[in-house]
Amino acid sequence: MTTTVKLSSEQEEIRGVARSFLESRFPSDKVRDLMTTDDGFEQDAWTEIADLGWTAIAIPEERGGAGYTTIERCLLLEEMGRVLYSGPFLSSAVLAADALLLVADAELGAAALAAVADGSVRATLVAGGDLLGGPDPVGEVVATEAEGAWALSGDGGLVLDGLSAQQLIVAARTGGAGAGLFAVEPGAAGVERGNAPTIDETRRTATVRFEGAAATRLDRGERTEEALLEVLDRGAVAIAAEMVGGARRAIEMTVAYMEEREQFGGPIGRFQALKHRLADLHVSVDGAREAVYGAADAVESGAGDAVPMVVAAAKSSASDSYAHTTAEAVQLHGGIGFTEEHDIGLYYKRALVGVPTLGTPLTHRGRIAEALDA
Amino acid sequence: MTTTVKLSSEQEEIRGVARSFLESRFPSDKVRDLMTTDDGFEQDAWTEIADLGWTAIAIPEERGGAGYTTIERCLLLEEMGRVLYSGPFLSSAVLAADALLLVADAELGAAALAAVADGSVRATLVAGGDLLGGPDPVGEVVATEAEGAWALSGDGGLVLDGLSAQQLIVAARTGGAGAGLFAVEPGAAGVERGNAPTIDETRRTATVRFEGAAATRLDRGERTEEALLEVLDRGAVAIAAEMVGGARRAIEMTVAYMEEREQFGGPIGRFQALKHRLADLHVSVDGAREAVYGAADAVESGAGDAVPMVVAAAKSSASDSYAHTTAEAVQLHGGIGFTEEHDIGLYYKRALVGVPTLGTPLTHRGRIAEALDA
Amino acid sequence: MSTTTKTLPSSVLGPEISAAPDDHPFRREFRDWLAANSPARPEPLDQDEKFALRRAWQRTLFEGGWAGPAWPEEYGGRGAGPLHQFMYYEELALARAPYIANTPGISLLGPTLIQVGSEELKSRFLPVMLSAEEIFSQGFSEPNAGSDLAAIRARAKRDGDEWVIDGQKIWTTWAQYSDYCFVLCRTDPESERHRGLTLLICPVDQPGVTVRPIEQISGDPEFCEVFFDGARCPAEWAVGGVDDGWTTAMVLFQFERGDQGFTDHSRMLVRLHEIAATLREGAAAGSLDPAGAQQARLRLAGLWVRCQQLRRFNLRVAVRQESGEQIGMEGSVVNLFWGELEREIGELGSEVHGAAGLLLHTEPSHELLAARAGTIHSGTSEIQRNIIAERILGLPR
Amino acid sequence: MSTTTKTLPSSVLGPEISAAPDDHPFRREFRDWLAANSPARPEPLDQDEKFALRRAWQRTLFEGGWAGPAWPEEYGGRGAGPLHQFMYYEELALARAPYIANTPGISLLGPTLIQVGSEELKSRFLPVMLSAEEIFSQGFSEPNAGSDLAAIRARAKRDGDEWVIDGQKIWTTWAQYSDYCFVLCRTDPESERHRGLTLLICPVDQPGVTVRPIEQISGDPEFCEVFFDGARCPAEWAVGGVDDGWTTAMVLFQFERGDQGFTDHSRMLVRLHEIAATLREGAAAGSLDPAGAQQARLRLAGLWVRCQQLRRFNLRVAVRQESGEQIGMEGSVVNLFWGELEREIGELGSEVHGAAGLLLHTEPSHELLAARAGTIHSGTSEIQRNIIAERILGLPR
Repeated sequence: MTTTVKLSSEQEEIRGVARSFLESRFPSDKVRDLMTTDDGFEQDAWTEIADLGWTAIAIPEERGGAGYTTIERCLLLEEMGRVLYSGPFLSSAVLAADALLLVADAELGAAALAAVADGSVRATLVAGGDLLGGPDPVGEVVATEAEGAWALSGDGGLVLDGLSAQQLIVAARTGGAGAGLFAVEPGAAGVERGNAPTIDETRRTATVRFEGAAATRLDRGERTEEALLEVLDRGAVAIAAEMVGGARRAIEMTVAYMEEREQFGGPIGRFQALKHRLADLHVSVDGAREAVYGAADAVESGAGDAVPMVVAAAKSSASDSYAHTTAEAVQLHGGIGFTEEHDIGLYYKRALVGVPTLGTPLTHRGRIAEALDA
Repeated sequence: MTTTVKLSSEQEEIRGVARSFLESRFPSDKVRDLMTTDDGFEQDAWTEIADLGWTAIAIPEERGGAGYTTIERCLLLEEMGRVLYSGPFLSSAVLAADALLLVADAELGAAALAAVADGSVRATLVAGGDLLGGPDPVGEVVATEAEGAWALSGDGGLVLDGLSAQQLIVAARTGGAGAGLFAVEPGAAGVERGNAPTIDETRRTATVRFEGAAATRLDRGERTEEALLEVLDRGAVAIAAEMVGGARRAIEMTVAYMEEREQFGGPIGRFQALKHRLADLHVSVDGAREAVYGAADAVESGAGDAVPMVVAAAKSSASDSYAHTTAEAVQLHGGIGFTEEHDIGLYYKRALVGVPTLGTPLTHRGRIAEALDA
Repeated sequence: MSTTTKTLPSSVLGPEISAAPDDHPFRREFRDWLAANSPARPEPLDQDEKFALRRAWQRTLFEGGWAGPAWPEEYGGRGAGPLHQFMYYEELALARAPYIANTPGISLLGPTLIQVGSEELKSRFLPVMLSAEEIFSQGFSEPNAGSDLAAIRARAKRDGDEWVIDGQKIWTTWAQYSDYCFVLCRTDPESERHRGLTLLICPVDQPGVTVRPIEQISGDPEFCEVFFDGARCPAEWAVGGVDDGWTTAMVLFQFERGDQGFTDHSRMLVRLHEIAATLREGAAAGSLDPAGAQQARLRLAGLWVRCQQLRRFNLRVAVRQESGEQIGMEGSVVNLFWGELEREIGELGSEVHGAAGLLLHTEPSHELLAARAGTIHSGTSEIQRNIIAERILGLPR
Repeated sequence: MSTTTKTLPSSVLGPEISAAPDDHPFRREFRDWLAANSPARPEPLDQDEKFALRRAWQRTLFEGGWAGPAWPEEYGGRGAGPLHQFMYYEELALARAPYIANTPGISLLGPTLIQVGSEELKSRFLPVMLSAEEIFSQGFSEPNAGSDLAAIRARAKRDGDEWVIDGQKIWTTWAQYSDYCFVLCRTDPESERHRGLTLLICPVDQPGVTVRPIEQISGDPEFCEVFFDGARCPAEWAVGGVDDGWTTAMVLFQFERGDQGFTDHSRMLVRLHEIAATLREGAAAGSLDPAGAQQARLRLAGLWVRCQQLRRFNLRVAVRQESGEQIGMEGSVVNLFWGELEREIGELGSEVHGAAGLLLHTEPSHELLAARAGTIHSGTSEIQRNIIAERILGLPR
């Protein structure tokens, strides 16, 4: 009987370790410090994360990883979402790692995967246009081959950690409907990167464009696009887990505020209209969390055709729930809620940018609708 | 300064007369009696309504009417909505009357208009498919001419008061994109009518089909479809006014219930969560009411291109507001709310059937979207 | 609505769940039995006919050994744990089987009797309950004790070896078909609120009991008022302790989100499957305009997502119960979630038929209206929100 | 966002209103003046620049005789009644003119002074207020007196011919640019709640006043904390009666939904017009997928409907005030409606840009975040709902 509706004791332990590590390394003032730095992350913390094995957590042992699954990785991301963890975990240890694992040829991608798995290289995935959420999973980059060498051109869109990444893993069209996966050195000629921060200053984004940039092909052209879709699906579940963690924390913060803030002679938490709204938020986040782990379960048990549907369920419900929960949380915090000084606004902005990342709720519901229509 | 944001004293008087007449003639037990009758209306009350001049209220004096406007007619409908008035006012005095006034040629339609205006004939309009709400304002009926005589064939859809009407006013395609307006005797050969009640048993509906039914053409083929759209627009505003009246009454009933019903040692109206929901309902209905009279103002002042947009605003917001208000009212009445014995459920069902009548909110918002996109 | 009556593939319910896999022997056995035995047709709209069908169907289940699988084997069940029940209800839904007649008995009173009832009560009532020979209804709510159940006023006093019951119950589902009503009464006249209550089993067919069906907005007289006017039952027909009925009621309530709860998501997902078919047909026939059809498809997708969430909630309850955990307040989350979802499915299920979805005495309009009860009975949505806010989130009262 | 800066046709606002027709001489005169004088360009995002633009624009209005049209002519206004104000703000929006700098002065303190102020205060402050020579801010809310305004603790005591003010105010809009802050203080130290308060005009540029701008989630330091630590103002700078400040505040609050309220629907409708243009461009360029664009168009239509409702609410206020009626609690309806609508327009305005709508320090993301204040300041939505439920609907407290 394996299902995440009840975590195993090992999973509970992973979660516990993650929570105490993240709460000690990423308190609010640290997160705010990182918001003001160029790269938005701290190398020391990244090294510790790698040392904890998190960067390899969902990579099978036979591929040099820690041999856990995407379920345990979701637990980490949920905890990261709670503290607004700032760093390249999603871009490198989720998206780039999964691309190297699932899309790249085992041999061609081995070195890059190893470097991403041990955290020595921070990579990011360029695919699917802005924030990996466009209609075409490959995006607008085109690869051309000449004399055995590949070169990339085109707009990679808004890319997570696009400026600080040490390695770009890029999906590109290889003539017609074909697709390929490529490694590009970020400093190479023909790679243009521009800082493009969003309102979520706890996560970095940059524009990435290619103009004939030299690229190393990592796949062998077999089921590349199909595998890329799997990568984006796993990424969607991962960020959905992070969103659920943030949403739960936003509820806790709001409950605490409502217990402490007094108006009209007592805590505002006694007002039933506000209580009922909190109850609805709780149900919504609880449901989103089940959708996330339901998707992770389905991914891990190889549930076939149903996987993209439950992934879409996870990302759409986590997006809706996080955005709504944090908007309500800001409102319920009153004036203090829309000051930059209070952390709740950071969660709100994290939610807003998370919504289109790896596909909007509408896009995902559209996919489900299509599947149900078949 | 003429605007319905503040009713004139004459309008207030019309409303007052309407309220006292309707409250005395259509108390809840009368409405329930009528639900069990074949025709769903009472001839005596209809005669009184005609004697009050209501059946001619929006017909200009030069066409033999009372010379008020659709604004005053909306006031009547709003009051009718409050009491769940059961009878052919909407079908005959609004839809058929407007069709005869606006689509029919003044001469060709004069006799029929006079009969509808003095209430001696109860007519109904067959157009636009089911409940006059389909995508094509003309509907599926086709008219063919042979030796100077017209005959109609095709499905007229679900028709308001289709069984009891003494005269059918039918829109039909006259070959290709042409449209015409026709009078058909309901008892004529080739007219099939079938009782088809909806869950709103306070308003009657029937299916109407034609199989070569003899018809008298009423229009001269000039701007027929354009004029028909105006008729449907006015009908949409009219039913929207009725919906607003019903919604307001539903709020009043709910407030009264919440003041009277005791749980946990006091009236449930003291619970803030319920109060806030009532406040939102009040705002929604207040807004819908302004949309309705805004549309009526625009119709009467000939506001041109903006008219269809504000009509769509009126019908979509009244539909949404009435359906939501009555659903909430049922919920807030608790167990008693979903018994057939309590009147609130009748309002809910009236709302549900009103929503698609003369166009769903989605259809209407689609029209606005198209206009804004231009 | 699609009228095919074949058993549906399990993919209609979503991904395979490894804790309750498609090829689980229990699922397979029941699926095979259902294929051979299920009437697999839509329930009739007429309530009398519907009840008769359910009664017959329960009888069929009973004869096959499939009625009340959660009951211990010694009482005619299969001792099926929560996960088996979860699978049981999923298979019933996929087979589009009817409901059973005796739900208040099988799901509520039966398990309560098994847990706290005397041997006499168990042997007297459990067998006839399981076979649908005798039907049970639940008499808890009163006109002034709805959400506030502790305000109960119906009273019973001892008269020799009998209880004499006076008072009024309301919202008693299908009391008109029942042989017995289990009634929560105040047996200590001096008591207040939660104290001094007793749960009694009272025969319905006696002069002191009057059942008045109340017609619902859906047209069904599904709920009843039950008037007790010197009604009598044997002294020993008290379930659990005398004057300790609140405790007994709490035992009973824990079953309310028990096995019946496991069925909601699968019935709903089967319904969505039917709605999708209607949508396809309507769009193909042109009876739904393209924009409307697209909106409906997106709403359908949103409802499918929520049904998947409900499925996980139910699985969570099953798995946790399986390992001996109490569910407690979490039940309010599921209850609230379910009630609102049921309503919205009813709305979409009517809308995809266009105006025809509102015709009187048809399946879609009936479901639209009947679904409004879900946010009221078994605890209003408002009460659930209070519980979640105060007892789960810890906000002040 | 469309960057054209031409004056828009009145059809952007909806149908012509016969009570305030398009060719009304007042509209025509102002429209012509605006065409010749309005800077008609988007306000800069940088707040200092924005304030400077607004100040300059107010000066331009003042010189043209168009600042504070609602004020009586003797104080430099035009004695424009509510319907003229309604038209005035509609024309400003169509011309895409900036806001003015001195809104708290022109809209709140000015009218209050005119109604209850001494001749000395009127002649001292009204002219400089109108010309934007001196800027005013409103010091009412305190950290523990937000929704519960009567909990005010800031106190002022008489010291010779001066008041000495101690305490803290918060959410004071643009106090950093202001020369004077009008402060509600407790002047009777024994008093509680609504009694014993006085409204004082206090100079900001003095050692006893410290202004701390608070950065908002939008990045703007729009609201400030203002600390009073022995701050002084002349004894005669009390507005209205001493210890009768609650009455004065109520006079001031009636202007809060006054002329400024007439402007929101037209600004919003202009914004929807821009959003529609962005949508068209995005759909044409393929940066929005067709399904997303269609959803956005339907949402836009829904928002347009609500803007039309708001326009009617504002017209209703204007027409009723024109005939001498008090508005009272109806203001809560408008306020609640407006705040939620503003927020949803901000959301759609960002979404139609796709991911680009979330880039830092851009117009769409700024409006998205700034709009969150609308449901909190000038009375939270929750307070408005309380008022509507209790005072309009009459539900028990």
